Formats: sequence, C-alpha cells, structure tokens
Amino acid sequence: MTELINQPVPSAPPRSQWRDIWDQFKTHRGALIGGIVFVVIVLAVFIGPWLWPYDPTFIDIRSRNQNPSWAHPLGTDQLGRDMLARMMAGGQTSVSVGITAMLLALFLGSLIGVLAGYFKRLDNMLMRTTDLFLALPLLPLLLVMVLLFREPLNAAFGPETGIFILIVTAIGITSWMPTARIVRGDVLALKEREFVLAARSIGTTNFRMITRHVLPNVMSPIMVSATLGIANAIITESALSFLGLGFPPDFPTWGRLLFDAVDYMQQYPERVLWPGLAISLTVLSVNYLGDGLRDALDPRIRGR
Amino acid sequence: ERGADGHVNIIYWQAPSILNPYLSGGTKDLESSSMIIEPLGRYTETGAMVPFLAQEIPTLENGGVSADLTSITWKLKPGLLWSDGTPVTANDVKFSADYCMHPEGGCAQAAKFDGVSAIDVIDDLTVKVTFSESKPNPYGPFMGAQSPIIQAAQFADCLGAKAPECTEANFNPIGTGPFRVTEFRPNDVISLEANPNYRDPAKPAFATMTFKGGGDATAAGRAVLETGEFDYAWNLQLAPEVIQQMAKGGKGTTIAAFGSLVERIMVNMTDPSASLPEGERSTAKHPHPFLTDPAVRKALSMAIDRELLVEIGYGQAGRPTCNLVPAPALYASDNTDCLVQDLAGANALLDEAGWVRGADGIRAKDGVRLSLLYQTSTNAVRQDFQALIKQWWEEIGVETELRNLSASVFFGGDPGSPDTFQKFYADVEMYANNFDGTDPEAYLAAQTCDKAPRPETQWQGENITRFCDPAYDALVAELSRTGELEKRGEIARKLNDMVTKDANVIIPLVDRGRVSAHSNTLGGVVLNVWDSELWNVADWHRIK
Amino acid sequence: MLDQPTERPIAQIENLRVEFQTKDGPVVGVEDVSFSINPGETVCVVGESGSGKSVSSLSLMRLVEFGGGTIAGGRLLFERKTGGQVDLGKTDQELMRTIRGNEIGMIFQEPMTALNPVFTVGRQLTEGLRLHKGMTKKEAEDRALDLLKQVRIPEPERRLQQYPHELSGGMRQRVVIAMALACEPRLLIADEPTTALDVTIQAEILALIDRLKRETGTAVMFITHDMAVVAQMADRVVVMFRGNKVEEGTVEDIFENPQHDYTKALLSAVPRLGEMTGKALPEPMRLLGAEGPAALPIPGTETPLLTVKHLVTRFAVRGGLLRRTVANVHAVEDVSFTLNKGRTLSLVGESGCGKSTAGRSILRLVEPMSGSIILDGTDIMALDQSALRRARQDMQMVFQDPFASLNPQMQLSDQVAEPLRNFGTHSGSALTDKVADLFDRVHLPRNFMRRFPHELSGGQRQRVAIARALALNPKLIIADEAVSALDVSVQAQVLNLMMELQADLGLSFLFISHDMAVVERVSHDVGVMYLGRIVEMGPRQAVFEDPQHPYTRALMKAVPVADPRQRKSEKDLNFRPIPSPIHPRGYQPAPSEYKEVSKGHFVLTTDSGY
Amino acid sequence: MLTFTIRRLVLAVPTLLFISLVIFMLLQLAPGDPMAQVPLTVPPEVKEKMREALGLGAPVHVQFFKWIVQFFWVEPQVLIDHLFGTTFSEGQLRVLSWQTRSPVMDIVVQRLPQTLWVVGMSYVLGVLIALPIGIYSAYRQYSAFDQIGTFVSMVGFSVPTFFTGVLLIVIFSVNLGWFPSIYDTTHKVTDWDSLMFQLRQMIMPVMVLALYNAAQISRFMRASMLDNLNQDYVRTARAKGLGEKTVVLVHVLRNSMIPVVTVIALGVPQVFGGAIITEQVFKVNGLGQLLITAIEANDLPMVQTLTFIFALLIVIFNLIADILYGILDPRIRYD
Ligand SMILES: Nc1ncnc2c1ncn2[C@@H]1O[C@H](COP(=O)(O)OP(=O)(O)OP(=O)(O)O)[C@@H](O)[C@H]1O
Ligand SMILES: Nc1ncnc2c1ncn2[C@@H]1O[C@H](COP(=O)(O)OP(=O)(O)OP(=O)(O)O)[C@@H](O)[C@H]1O
Ligand SMILES: [Mg+2]
Ligand SMILES: [Mg+2]
Repeated sequence: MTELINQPVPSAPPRSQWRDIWDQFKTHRGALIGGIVFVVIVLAVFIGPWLWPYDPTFIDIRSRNQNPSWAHPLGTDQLGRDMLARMMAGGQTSVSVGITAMLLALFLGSLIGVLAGYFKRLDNMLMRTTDLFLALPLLPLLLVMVLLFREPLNAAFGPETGIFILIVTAIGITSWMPTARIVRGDVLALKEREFVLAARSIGTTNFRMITRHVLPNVMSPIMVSATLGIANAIITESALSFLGLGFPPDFPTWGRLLFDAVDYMQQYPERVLWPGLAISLTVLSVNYLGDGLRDALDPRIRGR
Repeated sequence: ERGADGHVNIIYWQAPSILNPYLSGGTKDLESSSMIIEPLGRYTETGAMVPFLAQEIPTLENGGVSADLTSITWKLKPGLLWSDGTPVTANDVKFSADYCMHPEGGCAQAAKFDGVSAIDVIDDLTVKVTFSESKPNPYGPFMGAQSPIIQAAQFADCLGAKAPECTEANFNPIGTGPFRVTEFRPNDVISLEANPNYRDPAKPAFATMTFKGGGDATAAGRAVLETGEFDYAWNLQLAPEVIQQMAKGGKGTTIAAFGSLVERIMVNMTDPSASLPEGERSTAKHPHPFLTDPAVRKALSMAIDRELLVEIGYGQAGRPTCNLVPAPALYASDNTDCLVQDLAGANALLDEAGWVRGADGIRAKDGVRLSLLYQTSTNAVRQDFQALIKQWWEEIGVETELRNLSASVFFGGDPGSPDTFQKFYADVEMYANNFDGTDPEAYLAAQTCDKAPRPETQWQGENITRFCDPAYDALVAELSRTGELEKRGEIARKLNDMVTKDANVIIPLVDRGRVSAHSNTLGGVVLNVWDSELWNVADWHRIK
Repeated sequence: MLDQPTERPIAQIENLRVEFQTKDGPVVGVEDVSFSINPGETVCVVGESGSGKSVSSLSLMRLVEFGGGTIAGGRLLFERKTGGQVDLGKTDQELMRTIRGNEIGMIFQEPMTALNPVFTVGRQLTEGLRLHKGMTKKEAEDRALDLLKQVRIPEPERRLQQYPHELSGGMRQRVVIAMALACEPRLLIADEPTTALDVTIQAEILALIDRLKRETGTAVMFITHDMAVVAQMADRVVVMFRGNKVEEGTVEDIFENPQHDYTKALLSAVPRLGEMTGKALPEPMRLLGAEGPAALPIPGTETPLLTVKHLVTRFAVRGGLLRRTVANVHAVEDVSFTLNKGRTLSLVGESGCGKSTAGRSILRLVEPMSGSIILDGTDIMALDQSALRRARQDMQMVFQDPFASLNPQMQLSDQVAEPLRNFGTHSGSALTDKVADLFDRVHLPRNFMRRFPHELSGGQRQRVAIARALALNPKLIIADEAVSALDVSVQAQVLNLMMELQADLGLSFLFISHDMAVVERVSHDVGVMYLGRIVEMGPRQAVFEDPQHPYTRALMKAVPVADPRQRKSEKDLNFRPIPSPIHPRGYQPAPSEYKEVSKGHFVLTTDSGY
Repeated sequence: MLTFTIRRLVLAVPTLLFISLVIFMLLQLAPGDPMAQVPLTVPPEVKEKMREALGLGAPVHVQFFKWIVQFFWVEPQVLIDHLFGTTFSEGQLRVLSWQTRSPVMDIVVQRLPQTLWVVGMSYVLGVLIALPIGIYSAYRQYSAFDQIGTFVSMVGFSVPTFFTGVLLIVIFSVNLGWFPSIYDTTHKVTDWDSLMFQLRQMIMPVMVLALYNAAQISRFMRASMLDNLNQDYVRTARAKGLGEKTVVLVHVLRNSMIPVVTVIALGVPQVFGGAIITEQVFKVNGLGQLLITAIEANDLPMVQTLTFIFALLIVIFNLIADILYGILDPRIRYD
C-alpha cells in the first residue's frame, strides 16, 4: 500500500526549454519556410556579389534597358547597370538597415513602453516624451540630424558606416513610439495580474520582474511590431535616400530601385517587380519567422 | 467668340501659392498670375518684345528711350479696363513700381527696378521711368511676367509691411488679363473664368478654366498624354523614354523650346576641406589643392560625353552645350570644342601635368590625390548624370564621391546649413541656372570676384566657383557701359568663353529646353521660355 | 433520495480515455473511467490530485478539446431533456452549445481565471440566462440577483456591478456556482466548488445543491478532496487514481468498507475535527504505513516574530461612468495580533472577511491604510521598496489561487527557482538540486519541472506554489488556503512537511484556511475573523473547546463531519443576513475592544456586525 | 478616472507648450530657408530683403512668442468671430503663411474636406476591414483564410503606396479609363451624379490607404486575439453554452482590444496629418500635401502650426486611448 502511494509517477527525463522551442519551431511549416527564405535572401545579398561578375555601379551604356537575358538575368537599368548586381547590393543595405533599425526601434519602444507601464512614476514623463516624438515632424527632424551629425560620424566611421549609423538611428528614433505605446498598454494590464503580485512577494527585483514576467507576456505585439518595423524601415530608408538624406546616390537600395522604377512601370514592368518582390519576400519571411517564434514561445500553443 | 469653347484644364506639378508675383519669385506663381495680371510688354517665343498693355515697345529709335539711356517712357493702350470695369491709368503703373520698390515690402522682383530713380505720371496714359545712371537695358520694369501692373485701388492699403496681410488681393488680384479668379485655393487649385472686360472682345475662347497644381511631372504628363483628363501640362522634366511611352497614349503632343537654362558643373576654386576651421572652408583664403590646376579642370570637362547625357536625360528637351550663355544668338558663343568626349586627351593632359596614377588607379601629385566630392540636388536625371560622370572621371583617374541633397536645403540660402550650393562644401557641384529676359549682363556680372559667397556676406553671392580674374571684372565693367547691341554681344561672348572654354571653372553640360504637353484638342499653344508659358493663353482654343 | 432504478441514468461515462498531444507522443489524462449518474443523485468523485477528475468532467462538457486534449476512446452518453440519448463524445459543437450551460452546468476549479476579468459579475451571470432562457435584460438581472442571494454573497446588488478581481476568493467561487446553477441544469458538474468557502457558507452551498437535487431532480457530479463534504453530500462515490477508476460504491460502503488500497490510504489521511481535543499543541499526523519515530508535539517559542497592531486596509469602490470612488470596502479593520517564533497562527472566518487581504497587507502587497507591522524587530511599514524586498526574504506567501499566481509563460522549475535566484542564495547545480529537492518535498514528480502551469491539475499547481514559498527558508509563511486544493493524502503529507519544518527550523505560519479540522491539527493559536475584524483570538485549545463569540460558535457548529451517518440537516443551519463591509466615504468605524476570558483568550466586546 | 482625466488635461497644457517649443527650435535649427523656391535669377540682395519682410530677422524668442500669441490668442478670437459674427480679432495679426501670405488656419480649413473624405474614409474603412480579418485569422489560425489574409496584409504593408498608387492609376485610369487619376478638390456633391463622381475619384486613394492601414491593424488584432483565445475564462464562456460568435466577439475581443485600441488611436492623428505620399500620387492636396509643400518651401509658420495641430490631436487621442484602457480593463488603475 505504501509502495502504491509512494511509488514515483512514471517520468520521462526533463527536456531543455530551448529544445522544446526548437522542436515546436521546426514543426511550424510557415516559420520554417520563412526562415529558409530569409536565410536565402541574406545569403544571396551578402555572398551573391562575390560570385556575380558585375559591379552594381558599373555603367555599360551600350546595354541599357535590356530585358532579362542570360548575361543579365534581371535585365539592366536605364544606364546599363546590371539589375541583379544592383539588387544584391541594394539588398545588403536594405536588409541591414531594415533589421538594425527595426531592432533599435523595438529596443527603444519596448524599453520605454515597459518602463512607462511598469513604473507609475515614469509613466507620465515617458508618455509625454512619446507624444513629443510622435508630434515632431519627421522631415525637419531628419534634416537637423543630418546637419548635426553627418560630419562627425563621417569623420569617426568613414562615410559609409557613418551614414549607415545615421540612417539607422534616424529611422530607429522616429519609429519606436507606436511600439512603446502598445507595450505600455499591455504592461498596464499585465501588471495587475496576480502572478506579478506573487513574483513581488518572492522578492523579485523590478528588473527581473520585467525581464522574466512582463516581457515574455507582451511578446506577441512586440513580434508584430518587429515584422511591420522591417517593412517600415526599408521603405523609410528609400524615402530618406530619395530626399537626399540617405546613402550616396550611386548606392542602390531596394526602396530606391523601386522608386526609380515606378516611372518606367509601363515599359519595363520587371524593374518594379524585382525590388517590390524582394521587399515583400523579406517582410513576409520575417513575419512567418516571427509567427513561428511566437508560437514556439507560447507554452499554451506549444505541444499541440 | 469669347467663352465659346467651354472649359479648359491646366496642370502644373508645382502648385501656385499666391497670385502676386511681387511677393513670390516662384515660376508657378508667376505663370499662373500671368493669365490675370499683365505687364506693359512681353517677350515672344523668339525673345522679341511685343507690347501688351503698352501701345508699343519704347526704343531709342521711336524715342521711347532717351538717348542717354537714363529714361524710358511707356504709353498705355487707350480704353483698357480692369476686370472690375474701372479704367487702367498711368497711376496704376506708377503704383505697381511703388509697391515693389517699397523698402519694407520684400518685393521679390526688386531687381527689376534696380537703378530706377523716379517714376513720373506724365498723363493718364503715359509713364516715364527715370534711372539714376544710364541703363543700356531699360526693360526691367513692366516687361515680362515678373513685373505686371496691379490695380492701385485694390492694393492701396497693401504697401510695405502690410503687403502680406492683403490676402484677398494677393489671392484674387484684379487684372487686365484674359481670365479672372473665381476661387483660389493656395497650393492646390485655381478656378478661373473669362474676364468680361478683356480688351479683345473675341477672347479668350474658353469660358472657364481649372488650374490644378501639385503632384509630380509623371502624373501631369500622364493626365495630358495618356488619360486626356487635362489639356495642358507644364514642364515635363522626365526621362525621354518615359515621355515617349506616354506620347503613345495618343491623347496629346509634347512641345519643346530652348531658352538660356544651362545644366552645368561648378568647380570650386577654394578648399572645402572639413579639416579647415569653420569660416575658412571654401573661402579665397585657401585655394583648392588641385582644382586650381587648369589642366585638371580641362580634363574633367573633356572626359564628359555631353551627347550621351542629353540622350539619357533630356532627349528632345536638351542639347549639348559648351556655353554658359547658350542664347539668344547674339550673345551665344560659337564654342563647340567640348562636344566630343576625349578620354584619351584628358588622360594625356593629366599625365602631362604630372598627375600620375597610383596603385588604385587614382592620380596624385605631391601627395595630393585627385579625389572629388560631387554634389547636386536630388532629382532622378541629376543622379543619372552623377553616375555617368563619376564613371568617366574614374576612367581618367579621378576618384569621385557622390552626394545628393534635398533641393529645399541645397537651394535654400540658410547660412546655418553646410549643404547649400552657395557654401559649396564640396569640390564640384551641378545645377542649372538661367537669366531673366534676354539680356545676360547681370548673369555674367555675377562671376566677378566680389560676388563670391563668403562668411562676411552671410554666404550670399552668385559667384559660386569663387573664380577671380581681374581681366574678367574689367570686361564686365565695360559691358555695363556699352549700349550698342553688337558690341555687347561681343563682350558677352568673350566673358562666356573666359569662364568656360578658357578657365573651365564652369563646365556647361546641357542646354536645357522646356518640354510641355498639350492635348490634341487644344489649339493656339505657343511655348515660350522667355516669358510665362501661358503668355498667349488668350489665344488658346478648342480644336473641334 | 429519489433513487429510481427504473429510470435511465442522465449521464453514462463508458471507458473514457482522454489524451493530450505533446511532442513526446500522447500523454494520458484519463485512462479508463466508467461510471454513471442517475437523476437526482449525487456522485462524488474523489481521488488523488492529478488523477483525471477535472479532465473527465471537462470531457463531459466537450471542453477538453479547447484545452488541447482529445477524447481518444469511450462513450459519453447523455439523456436529453427532450428525451433520447446522445453520445456527447460524438455530437457536433453546435448541439453541444445548446446542452452546455443549459442542460449541464459546470463549476470550475479555479474561480479567478474562470471569470472574464473585464466584464462585471452581473454581465457574466446574465449572459447564459438570456441565451438559453430567452430572458430580457431586466428579467435576467433579477434572476442573477436572486442567484447571488442564494449563494449567500453579501450585498448582491453591488456585487453585480463589480469586477472579478474586486471579489474575495470565496465570492468568486460563489459567482461561478451561481453561473452554473443559473439555467437550472439537469446535470451539475461541481469541480471543487467549496474549497474557498468557509464552513458556514460551505454548508449553505451544500444545502443549496442538495435542495436543488431534491426539488428538481438535478443530477450532481461532485468533485472534491474534502471527505467530510463527501460524507455530507454523496449518494455514491467514485474513487480515481492515476487516470483510472479504482473503486465505486455507495457512500456508506466506501467509508465503512473500503476495498482498494488507495481508498484506505485516503480515508486514513482525513483529518477529523476533535482529534486534537485535549491537546494543547499541534502534532503531525500519523500516516498509514509511515514508519519512523512517533510524532511529537511542536512547542514553539514565546519570542514574538510578527506583531501586527491596528492594521487597517480598505479598497475604494468606484462607480459611475467616470469610475469615481463612491465608497470603501473595509476589508481589514483594526486587526492586531502577535505570532511567536515557531508557532502557527490560523486565521479562520467567513469568506470575504478579509483574511487574504490581511495576509497581503502584512507583506505590503496591498498597501495598508494604517497600523504597524513589526517582523522580527523590523518595522515593515517603514521600509522603502528595496528594504521591503529584502525583508520579504523572511516572509513568504502561498496565494489562494495557484493558477493565477503562476506566470503562464514560465517553466515550473524556473518559477520555483526564482526566489533563490532573486536572493542569490543558490546557483549552478546547487540551484538545480535545491529545486529538485523542493519538488520532492511537495510530492511533485521531477519531470514536471519542465512543464508549464496550464499543463497541471489544480492540486499540482498548488504544490508548485508551496514549493516556491518554501524555497527561501523564510521565517514566516503566510499560507492562504495553501492546502485546500490538495487531496487528503497529499494534504496530510504537506501538512506534516510544514510541521516538520516548523519543528526543525522554527518556522512560523500564518495559516489561512476554511478547513477547521486542518486548522485544529496545525495551529497553536487561532484568530477568528468576521467582517474585517478579529472577533475571537486565543490558543487553539481554548478557542476550539470553549468558543465564546457567537460567530465562532456558529462556525464550529457548521463544520461537516466525515461520516455519512452524521449528516447535518439543513434545519441545523441558521441563515442570517450577511452584513456588508462596504461603507460610504468618510465612515469612521469604532475601534476594537477585547475582553480576556482566560489567559491569552480574547473576545471582541464591541460590535462585530454579527 | 475623472481626476485622472482632469489631471491629464491640465498636464497637457505645459506638455503642448513644451512640444511647440521643441518643434519651433527644431524648425529653427533645420537647414533650409523660405527663399529656396525663389529662382536663382533673383539676386541675393533681393532675397535678403524678402527674408527681412517675413520677419526672419527678429530674434528667435520674439518669433516664438509672436507665434504663441497669434496661435493661442488671435486664432481663437477669429473662430469666435466666425461663429458669432463678433469682431474681436479685427486688426490683429493672424498666423500667416510665408508661402501664401495668407492665414494658415484658413488654408487648413480649406483642406479639411478632402482630407476627411479620402484619408478619413480610408482609415475608417481600414479599421472596418482589419478587425474582422484579424479576429477571424486568429480564430482559425493557420487556416487558408489566415494564410491568405497574412499574405495580403504583409504584401500590402511592405509595398509602398507610391508604387501601389501608380499601379492602380496605370491600370484603372490609363488602361481601363474607369477612374480619374487626378482628384478634383473643387468638386461638390450636390446630387446623385456628383456623388458617383466623388466616389469614383475617391476609390483609388481610399483603397490604397485602406489596404495599408488594414494590414497593420489586422496584424495586431490577430496577435492579441491569439493571446487570449486560450485563457480559462474562454472555457467558462463556452461552458455557459455561448455560441462561438459571442465567445470570440464579446469575451475574447474585449480582452484583446488594448493593443488594438492603441494602434487605432495612434493612427487617428495621422488621418489629419494626411497620407503624404498617397495625397501626392493622386493629387488629393489635403493636409499632408500642405505640410510637405510647406516643409519644402520652409514655410515655418505653416509647418509649426500644422505640426502643432497634429501634436494636439496626438495628445488628445492618446488620452482617449488611456481612458479606453481603463474602460476596457477594469483592473487598470490610474490613481
Ligand atoms: N493541457 C494539458 N496538457 C498536458 N497534461 C495535462 C493537461 N491538462 C491536464 N493534464 C494532466 O492530466 C492529468 C489529470 O489532470 P486533472 O486536471 O484531471 O486532475 P485532477 O484530478 O482534477 O486533479 P486536482 O484534484 O489536482 O485538480 C494530470 O496529470 C495533468 O498533469
Ligand atoms: N482589489 C479589490 N478591490 C476592491 N475590493 C476588494 C479587492 N480585493 C478584495 N476586496 C474586497 O475585500 C474584502 C475582503 O477580501 P479578501 O480577499 O481579503 O477575503 P478573504 O477573507 O480572503 O475571503 P475568501 O476566504 O473568500 O478568500 C471582500 O469584500 C472583497 O470584495
Ligand atoms: Mg482538478
Ligand atoms: Mg481569500
């Protein structure tokens, strides 16, 4: 009888949480495809240029406006530059700007949102700051940033890295506000849940409270912000370049390629197609990745 | 017959913000207002002068201009009426001048009245303009779209500092032109109707007009050429291919005309290096490390294939040029040396001058590398030019970094910004400029030493290259004293050659024309680049 | 009992098997269970925590599917109101919808999470009525009010406007009960409906269910751990163990003649009121088959650990569109007591009288309005946030609702390890060992360490919460209904564990419970609370054997006895209206005054509201 | 909550003043000057004169103070005059645009109709499309509907409006000739035909913008619904026998609204801010176009006034969002 009660419940060895997440992630078809596509895109734009003979800025005026052919699989542009090479070079910038700026915006947004939602004392100040940033007109702000920081950054990091930092920061600090407000809203509601009280009773510091209890529970809006943020960053970058606030004019980016091609939409529809497709594919793949990750991180969905 | 042809639609991709040209220098404002208020005389499509409100153009021959070139006397056509039915008098003419010459008014056309010492009303129809010194070109005041006649009664309370408060007058000026405003929505749309008191009772043919502003050149072109929603689109600055494609729409026709607008590269004769202290960058204190070498400047010019630039960027709306002043014919130099690209020659020239290629293919001499920063405003065609020219320059061993700047910063004269074209914190820069009317004197005079932008002048000034040659300055002074046309033409051509052919501080690229489009059913359009494009809107009519 | 054998059973469960899909293949929640419920009959399902009781009942509602489970086998036959049997396992959800809430009502185990946090109680109560009974808003509200009165919630009018988080645990539970009863279902599934209720109200609820059964012939499936309740309520008993039914029989048979080993172990672990009569000090229970030295009484010490003086905590009641404060809930009103080192003070009292709030106020998890709290010489009220955090190392709390108090996104091992990490007491493998050790102590299998809260049964979650509170070896543990969701065998083990720790380490407990038998077993001192005040306090023996205050007496009388032959009849209960702790703004209650009837035994002399 | 609202409203005053100061300083600092659009043929001395006439010579604090007085003192008087026919504002200087030399507020009022018609309508439409899509996608996670919805909304969000807009124009205006490519702001709806015309000219810009807005909102809606669909109270609601529609649309939706309310509230000021690119593409010439032309022309009073109005709206709508939080989730406390 004693044996019966005290006999251990049959048990399997504990698994690691990361294994679980990976297992769940693997079974998520969308996430997997998204991940693969994303990796392919990243590889293509970063490794591709090593394998492809054309230089993205090399002008071959005799072969302008060519349709796709073996020599130029994606055709050439109005100056005879190889579109494939330009797409790859553009991808490097767009993908890196998109991801870094998104991460920066996400970091700022989550940080400020969590702090404001969690600490009542900071709420007012931080949210009024958010209002301020929301109210600032983007263009003059960027102009001022370029005015103040372009030269020092160029001097410190060289023109390309300098402008990269500038653009990423510019996009980052002008797009964190929605995330901050959304996260704050969720945190306000979350803070009143009993497990937060319970965690406080066991002496969880505010920092740990935020990282362990609050952040994981506001992950899904953050994930959505992330995917939307990438698209937003890529497009904002093109707008900046177009206004002359971004990369040098001979520096292709997807956004700019798309913008330049819009005028030629009727003659050379493929020229809008490539960058449009690339941006959409990147955003879609990141979106599915995010979906998969979110599902994998949510224990209630995991295991189903 | 007036009003018989119904409605006409015009689209300008820049929207007019005010209908008083004295308060705004913008082309869009000048041209839209030119249908409502008129000057005494205008320039025709050939640059010749025709009287509008005046009976005739005063000249030395007909005695309208005094022999000593210090005064000009205008006579109004009799019986002219304002659109509100009151008569136009010489007082209105004098008032227009007073309005613009008021020191607190901030008149955008003040330059037109330069040197005017007095305006006298001789009688109801006669006005005499007196200049403080002899004026070889006395056609500044009251000629062309920039200095129309406004109604004294309407603007009487709007002098000087009060000018901006007269919104009603500024938005709906009473004029003598073929149309008058029914509704003005700033930066958006103007609704107009035929002026019942227009001097020619048969004109205009259209009863009403919508003048839409805003958007971009592509959309404007599309609306005329492809969808046929509009009858006239202004200034289609588009890639030639795009225009061709649109023309296939079959709804309209493009028209082109050439004026004095030249796309050029300006060469900085001073050192823009960021390592110099602020206030000394790009000033005469520090000559440029290598652009002061004439061989380098010449090589830069030789390396450029202007024909190709035209083909890619402007098509029918451009032609290659080596001149700063491409027209009128009297003033245009016959220099065509630069038209053929000569990379080999440029390379040889640099070799000869001692600039040797380094391992990276970039030339250097005495530790100075030929490395340039090439800036311009943001504009698709200019970026294509930059890319092409960069490639050519790299072929002759000149490293080129490109930069494009927002037009509102680049052309805005904010002394606080490092990115204005006047400050010129770059080695070369590209933009287009032209001169008003048909006389290039002021335009050429802008390249003299004392016109160089510098900190003392709050970086204002028109001698962007900081080119300084006493011989040039002397010749400019001579021009200002010369009244005889032939002689003036000769001096002007000489001045032109000095800065372009000889010194290569200004590298002209393309003589840019104007391309506009009108629908196939719109008749009477005569494209004019010397005055408002809408100068003869009274003659426009519907082709049935 | 309207036992009519000729009639077909209302519900018949045949060979039910429920599986949960996990990556390691299916996990069996219920292996093989069959039993039936007749009209007008109460079937009590008892058994080990995690044995599949809740899962079986959820299967009957076809709700397991929404929680990730599948009915892998067996039949669930249900007799419809209109006649005709359906297999609930196979009906489509469309038909289920007309059955759920209408013909089968269910009371859920964890009331906090079972209620939608953003709707008022009234809204949630009337919803089903309007749907199934086609009532108008007004009618439904009247009925809801009536229901709240039936389940004995004080001030029902006001409660209808309140939100779940503004109610005490017991009130929430009663709301859930009211919700299940709303449409007068033919089958009522009650999953631990009275764990959070004090004995008087429990008795009333039980009477209510009983009455319902008798008057309308409702069949009841009653899941509980409390053998006394089983004895009071059951017609038949089903005993479950690890996903299987191990025994079934009439209530008398089970109590008097248990067959299965597990049933015997279960019954032997039941604490019975009166077992401790005559003993001054608590002592651990003797468990069936447990060897070792005889249980020794735990003396405790006379040095005060926690001194609470004049503690007052109030909540604002908001009303109107602008949610302005219209009144205050006087949740804790002038409470003073002293808890000595190594001793256990139990707080008992009516549901909603402020016990949880008092506990939370001591930890300053809710800010008290006034009063002083001295813990081991530290003035808790005077501490700033960081000092307070450190002070909490010495006092831990087990929350009443274990599910709500666990982070749904965190693995159990991490949640148990969290206090250790917070104070950096252990790290690396020492930490892992300590956590594993804690799991062992509360009798949770170690492979649960990687699970998440929603994957456990109610009792299992409770044990996680206990393990977490034990982690830091605090000086004081506030145990708010810490053992109410545990089956008696585990409960006995946990209680013994607590007492063992007390004996070894000199821990003190502030023990909040409704189960008077448990309280009798574990406490040195007892405080009886009513309407925010302590009405009687003193040594356990004095209070239990010589209750002075009328409320204490009523309480003692209402305690059910774990013997089916000693059922209390409804007539023994005297329903009295429950006064409200809600007072308008500016109301100043009188201070509490006590009379010492014997040494250390105090009774409130001022008005208690009873 | 009343005190909260009042406190926030009171606090809004210094906040807004501060925001206006920051905007002002920013605009002062920004490079560019109002003479950028004056042709290069106009000599620098003349430009200098024009600048002075605009009051650019005055010290910065004087300019700011002037704006404050004009905006907060004179403009409200103008409004009162307009409403009641009084003459308080007579002779007082209003906020004048440098570009048009006319009162900024008049132009803003002039631009409101088309902005509201097009941008406002598209926002309403976007929200109306987004909510059901988000809800249903979450409810049927990974169904075909969800997949297609995800695909369309992500493509809709990642393809910029300058592309979709032109694409629509090429298809529907150029090739099919169904809709006008240029919006007529002077059009007045008086009868059925003119209403049809208005709808035809609205449809393309509205669709482009609605797609963009809907994409964003539906993603947040979906994610938030997913978070709540597995909660215990949903089980309770089902146990009551509530239909799936009620369970999802009442119980889950209300709990999921907080992030969505935020996104929607954040978007409303942008309605008034206009959709700059779309307005440009379709020549709608609403407030967005007004702002961008003002920025390009460095028309500081206009930019300052417009951005300040947006700031006002942002502050108001964020306050509304905060109040809505409290109403949606009673656990959220503000005091
Ligand atoms: N969603 C789930 N995923 C995996 N396992 C689950 C899930 N829900 C329940 N279980 C497991 O199924 C078994 C039965 O759980 P159930 O909730 O029926 O227990 P119980 O008898 O009600 O226990 P208690 O009395 O503690 O509430 C438990 O071992 C539990 O861990
Ligand atoms: N957050 C709150 N807002 C408003 N009132 C509250 C809040 N929390 C508790 N109350 C009220 O305070 C009173 C005491 O609640 P408390 O939870 O302390 O009761 P309890 O003694 O623990 O009851 P139970 O045994 O049912 O858990 C109740 O009337 C309850 O409605
Ligand atoms: Mg259970
Ligand atoms: Mg409680």
